[in-house]
Amino acid sequence: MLLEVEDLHVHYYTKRGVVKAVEGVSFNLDRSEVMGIVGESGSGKSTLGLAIMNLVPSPGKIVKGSVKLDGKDLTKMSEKELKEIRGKEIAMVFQDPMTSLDPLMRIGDHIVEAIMAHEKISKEEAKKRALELLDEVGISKDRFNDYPHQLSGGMRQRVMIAMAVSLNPKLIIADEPTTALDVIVQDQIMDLFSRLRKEFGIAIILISHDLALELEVADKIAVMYASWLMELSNASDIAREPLHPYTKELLKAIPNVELEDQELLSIPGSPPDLHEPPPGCRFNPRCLNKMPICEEKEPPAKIVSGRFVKCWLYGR
Amino acid sequence: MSLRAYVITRIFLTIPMILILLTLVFLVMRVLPGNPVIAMVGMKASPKYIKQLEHQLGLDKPLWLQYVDYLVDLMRGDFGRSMIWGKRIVIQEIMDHFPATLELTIGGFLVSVLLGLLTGMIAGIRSGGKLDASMRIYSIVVYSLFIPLLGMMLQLVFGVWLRALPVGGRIDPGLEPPTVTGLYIVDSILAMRLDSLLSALAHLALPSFTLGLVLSGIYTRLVRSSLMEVLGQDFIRACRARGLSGRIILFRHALKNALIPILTMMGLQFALLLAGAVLTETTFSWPGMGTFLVERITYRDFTTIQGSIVFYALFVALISLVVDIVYAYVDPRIRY
Amino acid sequence: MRTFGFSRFSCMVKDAGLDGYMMVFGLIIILITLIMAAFAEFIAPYNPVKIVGMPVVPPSPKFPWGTDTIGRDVFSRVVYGSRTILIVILMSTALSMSIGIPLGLISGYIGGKLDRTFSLIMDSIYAFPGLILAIAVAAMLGPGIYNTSISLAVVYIPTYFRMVRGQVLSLREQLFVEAARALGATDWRILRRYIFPSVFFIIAVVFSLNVADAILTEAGLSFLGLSVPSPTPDWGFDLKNGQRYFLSGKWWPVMFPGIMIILLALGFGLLGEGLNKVLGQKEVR
Amino acid sequence: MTGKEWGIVVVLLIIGLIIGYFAAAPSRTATITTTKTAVSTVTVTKTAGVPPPVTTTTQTTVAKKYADTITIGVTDKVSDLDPANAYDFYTWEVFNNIGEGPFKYKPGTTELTNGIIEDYKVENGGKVYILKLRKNLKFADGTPCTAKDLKWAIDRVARIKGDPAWFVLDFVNKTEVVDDYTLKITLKHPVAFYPAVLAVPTYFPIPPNKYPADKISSDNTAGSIGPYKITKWVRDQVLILETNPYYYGEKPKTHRIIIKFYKDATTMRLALESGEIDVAWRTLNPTDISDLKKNPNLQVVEGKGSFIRYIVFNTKIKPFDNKKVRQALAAALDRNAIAQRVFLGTVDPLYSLVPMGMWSHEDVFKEKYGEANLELAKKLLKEAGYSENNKLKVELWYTPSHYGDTEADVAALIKEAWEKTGMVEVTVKSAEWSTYLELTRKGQLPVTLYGWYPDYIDPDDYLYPFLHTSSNRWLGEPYSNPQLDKLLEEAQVALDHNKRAQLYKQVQQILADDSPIVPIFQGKLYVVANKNVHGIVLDPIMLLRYFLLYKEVGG
Amino acid sequence: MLLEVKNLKKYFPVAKTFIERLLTREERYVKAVDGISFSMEEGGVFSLVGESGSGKTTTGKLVLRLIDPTAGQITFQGRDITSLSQKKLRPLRKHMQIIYQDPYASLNPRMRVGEAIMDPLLIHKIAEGEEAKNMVLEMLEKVGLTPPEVFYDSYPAYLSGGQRQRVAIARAMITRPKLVVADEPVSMIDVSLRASILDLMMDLRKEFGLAYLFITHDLAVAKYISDKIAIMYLGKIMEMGKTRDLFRDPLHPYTKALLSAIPVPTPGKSRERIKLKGEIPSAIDIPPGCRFHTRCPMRFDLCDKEEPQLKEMKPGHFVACHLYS
Repeated sequence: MLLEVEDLHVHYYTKRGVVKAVEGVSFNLDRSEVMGIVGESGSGKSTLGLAIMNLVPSPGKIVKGSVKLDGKDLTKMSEKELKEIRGKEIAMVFQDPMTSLDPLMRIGDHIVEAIMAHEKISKEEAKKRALELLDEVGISKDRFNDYPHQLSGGMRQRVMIAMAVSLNPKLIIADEPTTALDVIVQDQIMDLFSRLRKEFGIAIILISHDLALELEVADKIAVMYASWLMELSNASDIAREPLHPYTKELLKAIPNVELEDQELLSIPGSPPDLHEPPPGCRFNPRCLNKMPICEEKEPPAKIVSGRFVKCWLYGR
Repeated sequence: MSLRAYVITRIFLTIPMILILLTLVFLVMRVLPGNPVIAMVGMKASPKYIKQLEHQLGLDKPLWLQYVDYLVDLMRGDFGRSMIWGKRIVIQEIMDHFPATLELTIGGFLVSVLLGLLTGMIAGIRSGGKLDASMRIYSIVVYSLFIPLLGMMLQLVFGVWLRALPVGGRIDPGLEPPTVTGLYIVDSILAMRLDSLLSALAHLALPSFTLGLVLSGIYTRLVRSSLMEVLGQDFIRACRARGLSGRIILFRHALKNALIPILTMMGLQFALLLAGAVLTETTFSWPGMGTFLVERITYRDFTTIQGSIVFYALFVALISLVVDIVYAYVDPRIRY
Repeated sequence: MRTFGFSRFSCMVKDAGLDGYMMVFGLIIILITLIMAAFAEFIAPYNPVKIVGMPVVPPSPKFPWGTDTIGRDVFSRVVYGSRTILIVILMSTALSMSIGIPLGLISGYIGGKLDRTFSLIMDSIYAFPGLILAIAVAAMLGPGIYNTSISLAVVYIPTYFRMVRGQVLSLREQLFVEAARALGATDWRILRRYIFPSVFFIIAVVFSLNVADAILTEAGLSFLGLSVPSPTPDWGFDLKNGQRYFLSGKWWPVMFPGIMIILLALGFGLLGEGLNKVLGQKEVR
Repeated sequence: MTGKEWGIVVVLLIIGLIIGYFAAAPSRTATITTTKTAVSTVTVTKTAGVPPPVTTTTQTTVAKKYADTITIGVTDKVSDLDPANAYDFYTWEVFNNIGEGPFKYKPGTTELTNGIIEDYKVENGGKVYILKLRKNLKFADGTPCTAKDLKWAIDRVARIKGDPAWFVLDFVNKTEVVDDYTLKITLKHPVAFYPAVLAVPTYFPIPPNKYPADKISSDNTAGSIGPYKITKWVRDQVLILETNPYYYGEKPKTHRIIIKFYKDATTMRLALESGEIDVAWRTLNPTDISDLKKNPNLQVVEGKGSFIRYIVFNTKIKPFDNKKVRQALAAALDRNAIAQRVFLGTVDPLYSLVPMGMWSHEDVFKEKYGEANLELAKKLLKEAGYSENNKLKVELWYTPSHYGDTEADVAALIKEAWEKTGMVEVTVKSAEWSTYLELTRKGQLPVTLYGWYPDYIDPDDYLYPFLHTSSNRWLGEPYSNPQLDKLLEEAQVALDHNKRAQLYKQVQQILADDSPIVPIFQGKLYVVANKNVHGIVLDPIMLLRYFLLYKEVGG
Repeated sequence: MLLEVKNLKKYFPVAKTFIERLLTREERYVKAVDGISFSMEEGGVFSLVGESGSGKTTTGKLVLRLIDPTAGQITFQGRDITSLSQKKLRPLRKHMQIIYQDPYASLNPRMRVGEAIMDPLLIHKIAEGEEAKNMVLEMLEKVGLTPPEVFYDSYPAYLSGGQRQRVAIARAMITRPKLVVADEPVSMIDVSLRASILDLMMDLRKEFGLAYLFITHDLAVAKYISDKIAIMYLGKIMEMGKTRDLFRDPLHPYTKALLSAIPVPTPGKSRERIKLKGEIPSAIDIPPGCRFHTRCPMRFDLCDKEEPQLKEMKPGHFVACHLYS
């Protein structure tokens, strides 16, 4: 196992009270595996992504659980040790390529800096590597000295990816990497990801709100709702036979160009306020299969035919 | 657009600004009551002599004609002669006093930037914490300090009680270094005169600290909010995710980005410094433009006041020009 | 309303944390000064312009804050002085607001050449050191409450103008303003119902920050002897008047008016800072 | 921030403090280098005109050690080093030390004596002055000075028409060189006090090769014929004078005089206390003077000044056209309160326009009204039709900075005194100097406070400009009295001293009765100096003679 | 016809600096909309689909005359409104409304929900006082904001994104318009709520008999709701036709590429993929000839020389491509 996340809890300590952003999430990830994390805004998926790198911004804190990369627990590491892991072992690609680059730094220097932060090599060598990487992600070498604002959104995201793979990490966490981009560019970036994965054998965690996208590219998918991991299984299983009522309804709510005369269904109500989450199952106010117990007790995590699900429907 | 073209544009744009200020000065000086000629000759002159002088100075002409004359003279670089006492050439008067103000404002500027940067950085990094709160209160309290009172208290403590620092003047009379720039510190270094340098520094200490302390609050606030904003931005998070060390992130990325918006404010900051310098100079008997201007205003020495204010305007315009050019140079996003 | 209003207020203050407390502290200082000014006759033990003792008598039970350079009661002068500074500040602010705000609204909303002309003029004045401008105008107009107000107003018109204009410009680009236009609202209606209410809150913040600045400028002017004529009690002038005794260790004629200047400026500064957060918070939440 | 970064901050702060300390500390050593002066040996042969030094033990020729340098601090400034344009008190003082005119005052008196002339003759009923110059006159650069040069200097003043040009233009008809050492000046009309005019720096000869003939040369350090010459001049900072080797007269005991220009009195006071300067001269604050009197290391030398302050009523404005009103206000005035409270006794109450110490002075106001005479004031006010219920409304104007920081307090005390009658209500108003002057001239200000520095030392200069109809227009042409006009004109031309004194006494009587102008106080002069400085002479001329100063060194 | 647009153009001049104004007379433009024509029937849903920068939002605003067109003609309900003054347009505005993408920015934060919805009634003097309030409450109920009294007095800040968008819809609908421009109304709404907003819009269409000009980048959403679709690229319509025709038989290479780039929630299903290189060029320097030729996989020599015109291939199905000439 490359990555083992176990019973992870992340809390934000705000003025209005404690927000439990990630609660009891566990999963494993193998080498060169692609896992999708799906959820709506506020479901805790981005926090989960940051928590894996032990990078939760204040006032957030990992309060419980462990994140083990090759058996080393990242949650127990000092900031200095983490520095060695970040970028080198786990890289991250963020949602908005417009703001994820230092506007005052040339794109080439970004990559050089990333390399030199972890490897003791000369600047010339780092620069050579950077040029190769730019080529690798499909950016011409003469843009080495460009500033971020001179690039288009798609190109900036390519730069981010080049930086992410610059040190040959074992895992890339991509947090909504294409949300700000148009579909055609999204398609291109996704192609780039899959190519890099094949070429370098990098595992990828793809965080997105777009279930359709995840179903297309991920091997397995984790569905999150209101800080909870609701379901986790193979992409094909989820597409064919979703277990959790939330997943089911989500699938019905996304339009599919392939289908004729599709009827879209929406989930009634809206996501809960995490300052005052509903008692029992977090999804119960919107659930079509609600049972009395759902309003009282938190559902247990169940393994149903090798698939993870957190719902009372599948018994105690 | 190239930087050079931008600079030229910027220079062109300062012209209307200066013209507006000139007009304002003219209106304030000539339209509001008060007769400079009478002030100039004092109580002992005869009405005939006053008439004659008014004619000599062109004050009996219609207002618009005076305005045209005024502009034409300024365009020719002729600031005229003072109307009182020595009737000295205004430019010369300004050049006698301006270096003192410049030295004080640079001193105040450095103090305020250093203090502001330090406090602002602490507040920005520790945002939300106790240190942040105290730095924020510092910035508000310090800005409310009334310069004369602060100055007088410092004089009392350091000048009278401790006898550690001089309470007024620019340098011990007699130690003036030979004039090259008019800035005593620079001149003493050029002349390799340690005694002059130390004396000038000692005299500069209290006034520039007073001025700098009061204005540092603004920088605290600016640096704090700017740094907080930058630290909250995605690219900082991205830097951390790349495993860069905290120091590199702070100094190479965050601070650089945070200081750019502050740079644009420095032009206006300089105006505040110049205004604060008037009170500082009065409190510390600093022989600069401020004390000079206030003195001449009471005598309604038109030509000198006009000249000084025009000079101030030019100086402010120059500073904002320089700031903008530096800004354009530093920030790659700005390509006009 | 009564208790509800207060509890909501205290709730807002608590929510704003430090800013809330700063605002309350500022309000308290301002309130005390206002009370001083309103009830000066009852608070001050002596007539502020009458000589009641020997010159520069140190603070004592008879003269709690001592006497000034010619033997007037410092405490009474400070109490009455609050009146002078508040009146000047109030008048000048009213004046600069009543010119700066409408001009800024019009200039920002109409845009084009008019806007460019106004902005150029206002920016030029704004870029010029304020106190120096105030000194020039004050010296030319001569001393007096009205003249001082005018010279302060001249300095602060551009502040209100720029702030309102900037706000209008950014609001004009807001979607909800375009939405209002799409609904068929007239320009006047948009200005009144959609733009001004948002500008108004900013004005409240800028007002208090600006008043803090104006207090210091007024004090500066009177320190330079360019404000109201003696013997009207005036903090800045009293401070200047006492200066010749200060370094001999006779601090009271200087210290008390000086501290009041700082406190009052601080009060408005804190209020503005707090308002900024409290009002801003309301907007987004 | 990590611990390491905190460490760096602390280290930087410490370095800053160290630098600050060194920056601060050596300013005192620097001061010492200027005050610890070289000592020169001067042989004292004669002590005429100078009070004998206290420490002189023998009259025989003894080598005495005098300090080479004396440092004087002033808050005044030198406006213009061209006598054709210099017209302020302090600049004239400097000129009196670096130059000399045909006449000069004997130190300690208001008595005129010969300056650069050996002798003079008055001819044609006071219209022609024939001046006989000394033979050995040389300018500071060594070039000889002859009658031609003096004529050139006087004609130049007339040509340039600078501020003090009226000293020449109003009096002189023509100047003629009779021979190398004889100059003949023909006046437009006889003037009794012309020798006093001939003592002003406007009449000082200047080297024609150093000054342009028809342009003002404001920063000229060429100087004139005097005991000192200028060796260094930094405007508003420092002026250094050294003995002029070509001076015809006695060589000063102190070789070098350094004048430091301070921006304010407090700084100067601290400089005196710290030993940075030996002498603090014009003008210390009253507070500082009373503080310094307690300092055992210092001496405070006091002298009568010729500077006077007074109240002007505009007699064209109601109700001040009423003599009774003016008299009442004159009677109620409390001069002692002002002198004591505001000036801590550093000025003297004055009861005439002619200052105390000048010939013909009489305390006319004191005799007529007494001091703070509320009973008389009330009586007069009642006669003028005022009462507690129908108060006299007075608008009192002052100007805030021209006469110093104390002016507001002076106005406040006048208000206080007048309102004590219970029948007067005073509104105090102020205007900046130029507006103040202009409004006065236009006759718009009813009651104003003014001050007067004399141009030449003669009662005429204290009476004619105020009271003569042709001359007091600067007060808004307020007051005119044909009887006074006649008396003043008569006194101007009368050559007999006693006759003039008689006339001026009469004038003062009428002044007190009419009270268009009410004197308040007369300035005193103060020099505060280190105890070891000698030769400080203060007289109504108000000039400090640097060439008399000396400081003994060693045993 | 409810709306007819003929050869509509909008060029935004590129801001020039002082020096440029001195040195050159040449004006440069962002050609946001570069000659498009289409028509809409009453009660229909017409979708404009394109990537960001294709000019679809500009078209929406032009149709409502929120910005002034550079050239072309807009006919609304048979009346030429192209050059009507804003004053004369105002009464027409109750018939044409807009719903924006961003529900957070399109509502005045300082206005209560009730006031915001009532404002159009007051502007057009349709109702006031009690009557207006009742109409607002009724509308709130209709858009699913119940209980309406609670929402009436609430500020937008206290509502969720979905609720705000409902308020925006209510505000647009209260004057019973004939045409509503919906500019990406669901792209900022959570996935689970999108369908409900779309459904609400469709319900209201039926009830009031209004037409939507629906602007979106999401072909799947467009397919779900519209009768007719136009694909825009760099300010021009590339292909336009009935929804069914367009999806069954896309003609333009760009349409095909767009379709194939959309992720489909069926893993493992292999589709015909047409991959495009690069990104949409700047609207300042529009490529000569066919503006799509720089990225077109089917490009041939004519493409960079001549601009293809929109041609009717089948009844109601138009395409602008040299492949079909």
